[in-house]
Amino acid sequence: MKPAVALDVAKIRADFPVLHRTVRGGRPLVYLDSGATAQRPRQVVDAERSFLEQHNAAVHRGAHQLSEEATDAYESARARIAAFVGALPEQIVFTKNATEALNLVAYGMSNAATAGEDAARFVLGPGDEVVITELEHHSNLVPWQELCKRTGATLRWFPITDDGRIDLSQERITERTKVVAFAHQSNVLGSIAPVQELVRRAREVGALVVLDACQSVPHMPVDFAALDVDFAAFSGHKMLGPTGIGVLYGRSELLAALPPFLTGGSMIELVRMEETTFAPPPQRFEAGTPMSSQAVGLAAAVDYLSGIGMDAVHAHELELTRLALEGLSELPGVRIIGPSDLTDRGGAVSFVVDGIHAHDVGQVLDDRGVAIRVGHHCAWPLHRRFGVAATARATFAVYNTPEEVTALVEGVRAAQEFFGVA
Amino acid sequence: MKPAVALDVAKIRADFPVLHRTVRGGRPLVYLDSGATAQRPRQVVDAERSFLEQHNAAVHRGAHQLSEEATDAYESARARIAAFVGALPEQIVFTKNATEALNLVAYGMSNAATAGEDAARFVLGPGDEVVITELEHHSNLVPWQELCKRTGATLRWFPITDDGRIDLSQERITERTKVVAFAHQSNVLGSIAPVQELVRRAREVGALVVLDACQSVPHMPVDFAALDVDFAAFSGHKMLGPTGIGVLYGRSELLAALPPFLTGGSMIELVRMEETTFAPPPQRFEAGTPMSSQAVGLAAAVDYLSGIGMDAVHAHELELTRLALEGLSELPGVRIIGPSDLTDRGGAVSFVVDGIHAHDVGQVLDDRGVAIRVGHHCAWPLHRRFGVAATARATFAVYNTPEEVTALVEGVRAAQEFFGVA
Amino acid sequence: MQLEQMYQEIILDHYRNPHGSGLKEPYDAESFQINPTCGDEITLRVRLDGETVTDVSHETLGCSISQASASVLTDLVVGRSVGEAMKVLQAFQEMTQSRGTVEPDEDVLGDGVAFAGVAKYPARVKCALLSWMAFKDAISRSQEGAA
Amino acid sequence: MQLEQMYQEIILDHYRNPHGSGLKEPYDAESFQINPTCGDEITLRVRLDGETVTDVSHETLGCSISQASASVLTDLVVGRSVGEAMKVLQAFQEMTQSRGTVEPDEDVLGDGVAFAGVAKYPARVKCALLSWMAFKDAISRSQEGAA
Ligand SMILES: Cc1ncc(COP(=O)(O)O)c(C=O)c1O
Ligand SMILES: Cc1ncc(COP(=O)(O)O)c(C=O)c1O
Repeated sequence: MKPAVALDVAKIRADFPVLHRTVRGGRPLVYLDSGATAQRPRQVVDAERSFLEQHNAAVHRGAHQLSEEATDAYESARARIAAFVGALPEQIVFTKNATEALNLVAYGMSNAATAGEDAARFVLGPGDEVVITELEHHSNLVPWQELCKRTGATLRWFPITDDGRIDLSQERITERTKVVAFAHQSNVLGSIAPVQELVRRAREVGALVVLDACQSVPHMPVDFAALDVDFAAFSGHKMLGPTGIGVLYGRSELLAALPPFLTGGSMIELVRMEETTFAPPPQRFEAGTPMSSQAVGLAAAVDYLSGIGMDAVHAHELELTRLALEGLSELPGVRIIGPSDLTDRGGAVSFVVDGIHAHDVGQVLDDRGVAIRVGHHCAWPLHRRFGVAATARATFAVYNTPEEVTALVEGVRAAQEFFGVA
Repeated sequence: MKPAVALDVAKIRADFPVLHRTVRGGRPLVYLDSGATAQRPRQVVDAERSFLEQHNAAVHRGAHQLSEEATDAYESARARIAAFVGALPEQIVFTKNATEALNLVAYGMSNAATAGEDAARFVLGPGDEVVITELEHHSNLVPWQELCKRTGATLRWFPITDDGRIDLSQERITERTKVVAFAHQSNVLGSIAPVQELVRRAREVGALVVLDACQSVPHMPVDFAALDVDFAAFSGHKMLGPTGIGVLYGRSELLAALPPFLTGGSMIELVRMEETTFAPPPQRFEAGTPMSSQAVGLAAAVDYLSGIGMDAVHAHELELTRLALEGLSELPGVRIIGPSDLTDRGGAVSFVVDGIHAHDVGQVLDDRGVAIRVGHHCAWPLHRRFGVAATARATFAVYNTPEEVTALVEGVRAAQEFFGVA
Repeated sequence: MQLEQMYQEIILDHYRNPHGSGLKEPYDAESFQINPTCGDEITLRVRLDGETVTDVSHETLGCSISQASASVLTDLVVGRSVGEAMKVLQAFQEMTQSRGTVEPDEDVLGDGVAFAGVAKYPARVKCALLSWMAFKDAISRSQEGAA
Repeated sequence: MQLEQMYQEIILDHYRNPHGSGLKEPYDAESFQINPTCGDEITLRVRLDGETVTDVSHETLGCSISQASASVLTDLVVGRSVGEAMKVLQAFQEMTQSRGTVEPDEDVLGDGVAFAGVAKYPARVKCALLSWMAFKDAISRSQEGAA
């Protein structure tokens, strides 16, 4: 699969100052850790800066001109980000990261216990089940464990097949299931979940579907309305945007009924010492002073990605993935953890090297300027499932080149030589 | 009270690009809304930018050079911010804003119910009481209402005297009190709370003290260890730092025992599908990818303020407060809500103008380039206490000048003329 | 000074002598609305005779814009059919939310056209709409009651 | 290539032929430690005779640095008194956490000096310390047991 329109990567790279630095005594940086956090183009940093230099003020709280302008910038950011994922502006809640977004849903559900009639559909208790998968990132796992602890519900999970897919042959979704939560794309395996099938099964039993879209929204066209999920979460920093901002998407009628999570300023309707009522969404879920400049930055990132086109982004990253899978598979003693072909797959390539711990592989690569991630990548149970304590992982973004993939493969070979296993 | 060393405000203003813009058709901006959100000096924006252009990577998650550098920058920021408020680095938890920090404590306490022995001291139930005051910002009010709703505890509050002080003659702290939470400085009245006395009473009955330091840390020297509070919260954006970052301070042994709030990546010790154990503080409370560049920006803000000296900052702002109180009191029909002298007071000056709604006062000022805040300033019960729906509020920062206070007073007079009440 | 754009004489007149001010008995439906950002409040009552709005009364705790708007509303809807009143409401809402892009129709809006200037101040649009939202809510309550 | 700074021959030798590897019976105390960032694990056992560390054995699931470190630890503490072993531990910890500012003392640290290069890679310091933390924990458990 070749990109339909090849990207002008050199031109793109010129927008990312950090990619031009050197590391470890003069080696050009080869950044293959965008799955952890992506780099930011100057357009994003400039957008934040110009917001700060011209319009910074409290949003939704002031009547002076600066505050009007800041509010406009913030709400325009929301609208652009919403459009990017097939949502309406009022379906987009800003959080600090995807982790908060997922916690928001989990806590909203346990708060339903004391929130009256309207929230009854969210109440969980003993006998109810939450279904996830064994490949989840800790951020889409621990919040559900804790929700179960708070409510007495039971956590269940789909196992993972040897080639890194959710094992749908093991049915886990039953009449008891109230929530089905899973990653759109695994941050370790790169495999893309069968969303349609899982949504279908969840709908059959009336369970809510929560999609962890952290690794899909940055890398391919995603339309939450078309996917027909109930909630979805993603993070700004993985998609060329700022840290400190994440997004929760929710279907309108669900957000309207979900009880608040964080409470305080800006999310209220009427406050008395005795009792408080709450604003409609999305404000209900945005307590306190919001991340205004970060929203502006994220909108600039969305504009940047849209300017390239998410189809082109995806095609480019898939081509790099193909090269990496090919190059690494040719090295004896290297084993890919995850699908070895490009079917339903994105650009995270995790692997183990026989006889060398991932940390040591990473160190040799780092010494050559190649930055990858090593460890369990916040998916510890998944690593246990594959019988490994740690993997090395390369992840790609729009600014990576085929030459960088070559540097990765050569670095792994060098590690094998250094440790005498090749 | 004159500043010991007069600040070079012109030099300071040169660091704030936004202060040089004009509004409403060419009028110089007079920004008197720093209590809502402060402006940012270029040192802060530059610090974030240079972090992004040189060191951006996932913190605490990678073994490559960039990630090491990013981790160092993040932890060095924590250490500098800790030193600024008399704390140890491990007593500082980064949140998205002060509102999240206060919610963290409130949710940590309700999570104690299912967290075992170590957390027993945080468990609340029917018969227990949480004591706040009637002047609290919604962010230090609604989280406690909700905590009481979740646990069955009762919320009680100190009333406020006519001159805007916490009425200590009305005892509210009893053997039933488990938490005492109050604002160090009121964001409406400017009055500074009798921390020592409230801490003393809380200690007598073994209650935890939570200090909302949003309006004190940005404006005067604050040392949490010396104040002997258990928890404290403040926000970056009110102290010349970025939005999207706040701080929770906690006494070490309390943070060590408090159950987690947000859960997910980076806050774990050991994760299995069946059960998860958690990292020690501060990591336990920092789930997901943190606000790395914002921490760096906030540390730069702290350096900037320390460079001026918090005593000098406070003296400067008090002098502006004096001028504002004096100027406004001279206008017939203008009533200050809050202490009319400088004793135990900071720079928030709220007022009502007979015969003109605060919105209309604000509009006339805005038309003249003077940005103040109008409304209930997220302290609705306090406004009810004073029998007003809304007040106009001017707040000061280190970049404000006496001439700007004059513009405020003249603007109020102009509003009286415009609406024919003078 | 651009202030006069917002505070047109008509608005100031209505503000000083608001029509419909002071809650009246009897009434068919009542609505209480607040503006959570500033704490402004209105209680508004409607009296209907079949499809005709025969009276509106209100108590408004708010700024000049919200008070004047409630007064203008009273003038515009009393004596009209509910359907006509809703058309006026729609035109008023469109104008104030247009950021100044919609040219107001004086035939429909009467004194309401004076609020065109408010459209340029987004933070004040809610003030201008507060009474209209109360009216809308009261009408739908009266219809629930009737149904 | 700076790699050799970290992976000195001594380290690679210990990694290839780790001393004390494989859990032994009997033992007086055991500690299980993990490195939450990478998932590395160690189980370490100590055997004491009064104040003397008579044996150490461990099972390490980890990188070359953590494995070599466990091996060096075995050499350095076996045969010493607990007090002496704790001094070595302290010196090792100081060196690895110093970012290269502390000059290691070969008389105290023996083969441990080879880990001086690790000090420059903060993300790997935890690897070098994992077995030492396990040792410290096992000793304090053995003392609890004795008390
Ligand atoms: C006294 C006080 N407490 C709490 C807050 C909440 O801070 P934030 O909105 O940054 O969370 C504010 C400011 O809005 C405040 O002034
Ligand atoms: C699949 C997946 N889910 C959730 C997260 C958590 O995102 P964040 O750390 O930005 O909250 C990540 C990234 O760390 C991820 O890759």
